[in-house]
Amino acid sequence: MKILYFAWIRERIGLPSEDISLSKDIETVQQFLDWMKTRGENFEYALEHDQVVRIALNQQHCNDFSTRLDGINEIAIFPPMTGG
Amino acid sequence: MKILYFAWIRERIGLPSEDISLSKDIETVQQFLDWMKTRGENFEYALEHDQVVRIALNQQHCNDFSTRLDGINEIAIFPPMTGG
Amino acid sequence: MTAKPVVRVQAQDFDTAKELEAMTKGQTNIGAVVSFTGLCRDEGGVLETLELEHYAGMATAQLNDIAQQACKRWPLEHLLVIHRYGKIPPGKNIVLVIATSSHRQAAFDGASFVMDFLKTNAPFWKKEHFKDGSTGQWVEAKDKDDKARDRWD
Amino acid sequence: MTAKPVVRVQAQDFDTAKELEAMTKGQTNIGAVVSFTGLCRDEGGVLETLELEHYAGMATAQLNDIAQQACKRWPLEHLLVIHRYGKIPPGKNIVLVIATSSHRQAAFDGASFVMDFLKTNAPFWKKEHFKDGSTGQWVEAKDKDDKARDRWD
Repeated sequence: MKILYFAWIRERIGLPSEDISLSKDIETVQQFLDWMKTRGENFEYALEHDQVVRIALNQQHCNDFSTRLDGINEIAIFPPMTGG
Repeated sequence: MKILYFAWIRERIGLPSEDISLSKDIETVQQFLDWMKTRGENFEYALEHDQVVRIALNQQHCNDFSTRLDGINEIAIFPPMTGG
Repeated sequence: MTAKPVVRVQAQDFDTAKELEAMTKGQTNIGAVVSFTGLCRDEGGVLETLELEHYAGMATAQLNDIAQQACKRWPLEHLLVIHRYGKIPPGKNIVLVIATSSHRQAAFDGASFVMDFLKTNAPFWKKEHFKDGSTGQWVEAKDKDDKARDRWD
Repeated sequence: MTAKPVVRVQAQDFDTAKELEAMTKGQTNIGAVVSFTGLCRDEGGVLETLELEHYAGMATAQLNDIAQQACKRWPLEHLLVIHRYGKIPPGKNIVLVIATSSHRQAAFDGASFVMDFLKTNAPFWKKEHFKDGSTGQWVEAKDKDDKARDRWD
């Protein structure tokens, strides 16, 4: 699984991206985020406020964190967007 | 009083403008229009449909035909505007 | 910030690109620029030219009035309104509105408001001359233009 | 008429005037052209540069998606969306939307819709770098941008 981080979430985690083999126990976006927060202080700090964490699966916005990860090979985590 | 006509009202009347001394009996816009319609077939034809006659007094739209003509020296008569 | 609007009523053509450039060049605190250009359509190829009659003194006064209302309602930095009169062939400019602001919605609303009021309140009348040489037809005012104006009440 | 939108995500600057000209030149059946240009503000003189981070693949896909939605909702002739990334100094362009249509309201609404969705849905993030050399601040998303988007539901 390719994981991408952007903006201050990227800065807090300290990495722009990772390639990770996810455990088969991680079936949904919520389970993925819960596991991410256990990976260290930087991850916990970056993801502490659920309401400002945005997720994209295969470059499509995902608003429902119960969505399953079947068929997904790219997950992006970022704060609310501020373009334009 | 300077009277100006525009668009198809001008064409129907056959004149772009006139200088007229109005009778003192003509005190309001409505009285002015009623008198205008008596001035001949061309005026009657031009002004036959009240709902499409627009009036400006001294270059300001007048939506209330009971408005008095005191202090007015320019009256314009035209159909609904179609600029832009 | 209350913009002092600029209004021009003219026979000659204008250049949207140049007007945009003049309005924004060297400025570093404009967040949003909205331009509206109204062009003469060929109506499927049958139109030879559009003739715009206008009531000269009142046209400028009305456009100034509309532009000033827009500047009171929204925080605009600049507001330009140009309206042409005379004979205009298909593909050529009729009207230009440019509004600049710190805020995108103010720029959109300011320009849109000016166009809606201009359509129903500015003393211009369009007559169509067709390629087959038939006598021009006066364009009829549309109810939807009144509605577009009234939504700002 | 369903326009095929054109979307560009690029580091280099664009020229609103040239893009407008390219879109309308030689056309004789466009009635209305609306352009929106978003520029970098100097925030009262304190801003050195605005840094725009983006999620490359998704940015293009999202802008295409938003532009296609606009083309489905309104009868647009053309729709162009350009969004820059990288470091942008005050007074320089960030984003451009141009919509053309036979109808003025469609052109206004199409461009405004694209901007509202782009603000909240396109994966770009702004970081401010100040002249005093202080570390950049990430710009916070605004509730009013969510509301601006939701009014189109």
